[in-house]
Amino acid sequence: MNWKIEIVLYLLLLANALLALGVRNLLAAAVAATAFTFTVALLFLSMGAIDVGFTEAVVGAGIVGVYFIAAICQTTRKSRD
Amino acid sequence: MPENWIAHAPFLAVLVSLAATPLILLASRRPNLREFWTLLAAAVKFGLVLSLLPAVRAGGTVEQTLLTLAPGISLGFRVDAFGLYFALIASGLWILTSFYSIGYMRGNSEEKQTRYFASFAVSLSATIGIAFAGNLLTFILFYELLTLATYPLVIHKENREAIRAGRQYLAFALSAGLLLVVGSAWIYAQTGSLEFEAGGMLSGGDHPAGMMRVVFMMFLAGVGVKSGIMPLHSWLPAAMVAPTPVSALLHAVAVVKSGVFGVIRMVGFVFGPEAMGAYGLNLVLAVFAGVTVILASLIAFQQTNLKKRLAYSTVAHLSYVALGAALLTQAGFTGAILHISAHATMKITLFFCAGAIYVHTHKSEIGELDGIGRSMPWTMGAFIIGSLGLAGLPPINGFLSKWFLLQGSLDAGLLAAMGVFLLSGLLNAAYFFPIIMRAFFRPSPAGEKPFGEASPFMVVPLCLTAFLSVALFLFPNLFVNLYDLAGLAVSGITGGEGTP
Amino acid sequence: MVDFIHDNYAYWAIMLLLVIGLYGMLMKKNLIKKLIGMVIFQNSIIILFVTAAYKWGATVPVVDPGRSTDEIANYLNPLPHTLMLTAIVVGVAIVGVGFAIVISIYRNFQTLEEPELLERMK
Amino acid sequence: MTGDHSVVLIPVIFFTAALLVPLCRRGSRRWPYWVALVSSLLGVAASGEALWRTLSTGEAIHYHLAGWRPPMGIELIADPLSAFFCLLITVVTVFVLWHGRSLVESETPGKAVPFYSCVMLLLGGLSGILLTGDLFNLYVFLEISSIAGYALVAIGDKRAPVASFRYLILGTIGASLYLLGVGFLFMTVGSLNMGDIASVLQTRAMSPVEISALLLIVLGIGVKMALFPLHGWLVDAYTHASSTATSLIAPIGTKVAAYVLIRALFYLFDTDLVREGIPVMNALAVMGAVGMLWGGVLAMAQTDLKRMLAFSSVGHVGYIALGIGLASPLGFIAAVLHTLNHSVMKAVLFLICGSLRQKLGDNALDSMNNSLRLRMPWTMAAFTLAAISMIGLPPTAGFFSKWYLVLGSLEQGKWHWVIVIVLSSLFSVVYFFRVLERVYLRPQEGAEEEPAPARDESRPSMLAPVLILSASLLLLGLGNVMIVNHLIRPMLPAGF
Repeated sequence: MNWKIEIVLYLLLLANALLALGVRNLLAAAVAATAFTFTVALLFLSMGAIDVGFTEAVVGAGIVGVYFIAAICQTTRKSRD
Repeated sequence: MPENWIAHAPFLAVLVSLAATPLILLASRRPNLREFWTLLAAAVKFGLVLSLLPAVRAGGTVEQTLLTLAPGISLGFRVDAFGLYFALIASGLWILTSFYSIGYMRGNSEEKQTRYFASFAVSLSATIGIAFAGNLLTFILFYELLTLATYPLVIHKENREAIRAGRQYLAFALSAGLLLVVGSAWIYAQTGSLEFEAGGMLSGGDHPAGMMRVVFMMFLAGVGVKSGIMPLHSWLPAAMVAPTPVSALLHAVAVVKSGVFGVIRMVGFVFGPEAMGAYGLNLVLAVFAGVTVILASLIAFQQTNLKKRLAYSTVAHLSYVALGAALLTQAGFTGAILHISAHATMKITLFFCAGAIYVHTHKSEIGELDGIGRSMPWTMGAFIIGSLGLAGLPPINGFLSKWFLLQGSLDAGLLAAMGVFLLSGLLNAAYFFPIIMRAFFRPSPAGEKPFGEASPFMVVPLCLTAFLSVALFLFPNLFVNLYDLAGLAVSGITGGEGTP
Repeated sequence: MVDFIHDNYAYWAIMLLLVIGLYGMLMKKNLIKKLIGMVIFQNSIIILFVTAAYKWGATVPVVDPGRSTDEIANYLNPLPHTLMLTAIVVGVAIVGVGFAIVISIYRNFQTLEEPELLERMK
Repeated sequence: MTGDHSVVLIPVIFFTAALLVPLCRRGSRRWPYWVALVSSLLGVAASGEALWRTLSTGEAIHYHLAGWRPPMGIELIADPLSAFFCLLITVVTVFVLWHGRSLVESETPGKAVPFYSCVMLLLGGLSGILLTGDLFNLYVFLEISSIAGYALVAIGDKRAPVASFRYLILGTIGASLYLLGVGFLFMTVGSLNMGDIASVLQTRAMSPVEISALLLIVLGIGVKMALFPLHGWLVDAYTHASSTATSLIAPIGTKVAAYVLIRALFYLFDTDLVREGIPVMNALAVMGAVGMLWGGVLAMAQTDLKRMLAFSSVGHVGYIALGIGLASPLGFIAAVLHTLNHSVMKAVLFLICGSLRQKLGDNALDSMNNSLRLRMPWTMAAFTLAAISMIGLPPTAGFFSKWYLVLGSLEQGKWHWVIVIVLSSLFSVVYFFRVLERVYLRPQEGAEEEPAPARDESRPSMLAPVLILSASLLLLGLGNVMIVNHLIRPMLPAGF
């Protein structure tokens, strides 16, 4: 509701996105990506889309996070870029 | 009901050899049955074409529409005098060529004979389709079918050379087909119709001049490939690697004649003499054709291989027809149309002779022919008749057509065309004379025994065609009224009185 | 100035996120990084929809006894929200397929880096 | 009774089958196959019935899901265009499944169950795209079919997952761009129902937001359709997927995207505005034309039959785009007719790829020589016919779509398109005759010593669909006027 909070959330989103794409350790990238989706969920809550926010938190952040971890466990943690 | 028969005859005539194709393929293990099918189809086809003669001679046309191909355009046949004229020549000579091929293929124990006879049958189907096509799209349809059907014939030997020739042939012919399609599409967009019209479907209308020229060039290239007009002729001598009856078929009956048939259809029925003259298109055609006549004759002069020499001679003679049509006069058209049949009978004779010599003695170079006339008098006698006719001497039908062509160039006031015809006649004599000299007046090579004539399957057809050439001079209306048909066709195109 | 930021900051941020996501999908060489880019890209589109449905001063689309239900401006449009629920699920499904494929690529070629992958495929 | 529901039945049949296939695995090894085949046959029947009904009444069939009326509820619409495409994809699927019965088992052993499940999911998604009247719903179906498509491609040779991953990335970008476009439209128009939006958009000028929505939708669908600069995913995906998967995806996947493009440009947005206001149509035509040439040139350079056909697909998608880009009735007819023709031609060609792969082990052009004409004469005859149709010689089907395209270009005086069509036809002559020359003429190495190869035709269940489809190319060609007059003309949007 407060646009100042929203701006903070957006900045957090940008930072998380850049971080997720930037770090070389894939596990760290996965954590950043999960943080990104979780921030998105918070943003939805702040915009009154409560149902979307919860779904995003559970499905987006939760399941995608699990996917990432599972995939990285099955493959490798290192990345060149 | 006889009327009903005639209404369906065009389609049946096209269909009969197509229908024979599976039978030929199925009988691949039994040569006698296979050749029986070929001959039967040839005879039935000739009969069907003949059955159309009375109606057309009376000045009418036989029309038949099968189905709609594209909106406003049907797959339709319309047999007019000109189409019937061509169909008669093609189907008549098919019978002879079939007999001859049987002798040739067996004598030479060629492989893949079944494929040969099958493609042959399809080619004839396509040729009759071209002759009877009532509109441009139907014409193109059979034109492309002919391209595909003759491809196996061109590559018959399947060696490197043959495959290269086949590639060249396909590249040229399919590109030409595409240009025809585009040109027809333009005409359709302009006039809303693709029906052939005696006198030209484009004449009378007001069309942009630049576009007319471009489209004319497309059509010229389109039919020019098959009729061997000069920059597009190179596949023709290359296709010489095909077996000889194929050369005979390519050069006298089907492919190249459909090309020049297309030229006359284009001049007389698509653009029309009036529009041709108005836009100066006839001069373009005349220049291309004239240059081809002279250059091809000169090149023929230099060839040492008999079949190659005949091939270049063919290129030259095809352009006679184109040049005759370009004159746009009554006599010019008459000469052009008559030259189709004249050249057909004469050139097929010559190729039959070359093939008979090759099968019998395996000689293909002109230098090897010393004294051969004494061993094979009938064959070489026919050869003399054919070559004299091509040079334009009486009493052979080549004289007749040339006479009209010369008269046509006088009427048109194109003395250059006249010069071309005369010069080419001299060149013809010059390149055929040495062959005859060798055959009859040089001694045979030392140690060679007289080997006698080739198999009657080959000698009889070639004598028949030579006889035909003479007979058609003496009695131009013999058998099938070719002369009258030509007159009817010309009067349709020029709108004047038919027989000059 | 404040007004301008106030009116548009969301769209600017979303555009930036879209570009970042696209960059990740197309330019990153690591396959998992590409998938992360995809997650960012999809989520920013979802944010766009939700932002578009957002109205200042409106409340969640649940009937509030204190507000009139006749006044449309009092409530958010719930339609984009429901749509985005579907979009999130679809997006996750795609990411799931992506991971399955990544794992099978790794089994076949033992690498997740695109240049090495192309090298080993020859 | 079924009359009212046949529209909704089509996707429902396929989604049910997608679930049934894994369930009935326990019954017998053959069950998944039969479930898939029977549901495709049911799909053919249902879409045929829908097509017949909408053509005979002249009205589109509207079905409101769960009874909610649009614009609130979601509606399914079967008009001649969508019903026709439905029939097309289901018929092609029947033939592909018929052909693939033994091939799927032999090429991807042990993966038959996921394979058939994915096929059914793909079909469900595609038929959903065709039938839905709601833009967002279309996105969902698009993604469903894409997921199935990615999975199908991934079930292939060793490199297939890589190709599939690239397909996934690009496909997701495409779908997301489409969703973005839909979002923009939703923001300004406030509806997602196609009819609703059309009634708004066609009465007033478009705002910049709506124009960017249009561009995003065209771009996004362009990726799915493999329009020229966006075709990067197609070639590898087609090459490395299993034979049956390719012969399924190639004929119908890009065509459904073409349908979305037609739907958007001719029905959703104001066609005149799209043609003249913003040069979207021209851009499409240019992309199509460049794609025709590009696909042709690269097809000539390939050494693998399947890859060559994939590039030729890029070229032929260009034909469809060019037809759409002409934005005239003739162009529309050409586009739809070519969709039909190309589906059948490509189905034949890729099915033959499958038959060859079973006999030769691969699709490399190098392994083909003239022993094939003796071993598989019928298959090769079908190949020749399909190749002739691809080149576009009359009276095969391929000629007529080109004919309408040429007429359409000439009608607008656009000679440059005619030149492009001619050139691309020449390219296809080159690349198809390269194959035909090998098959019919190139001698087998060391053929002198070996005896002539015996007849070794593929089994009847693989030969029959190939022969029927290729024979139908002649019928489609000769019957094109009937198709145009009775099927395609009723599809023309009202303004034409």
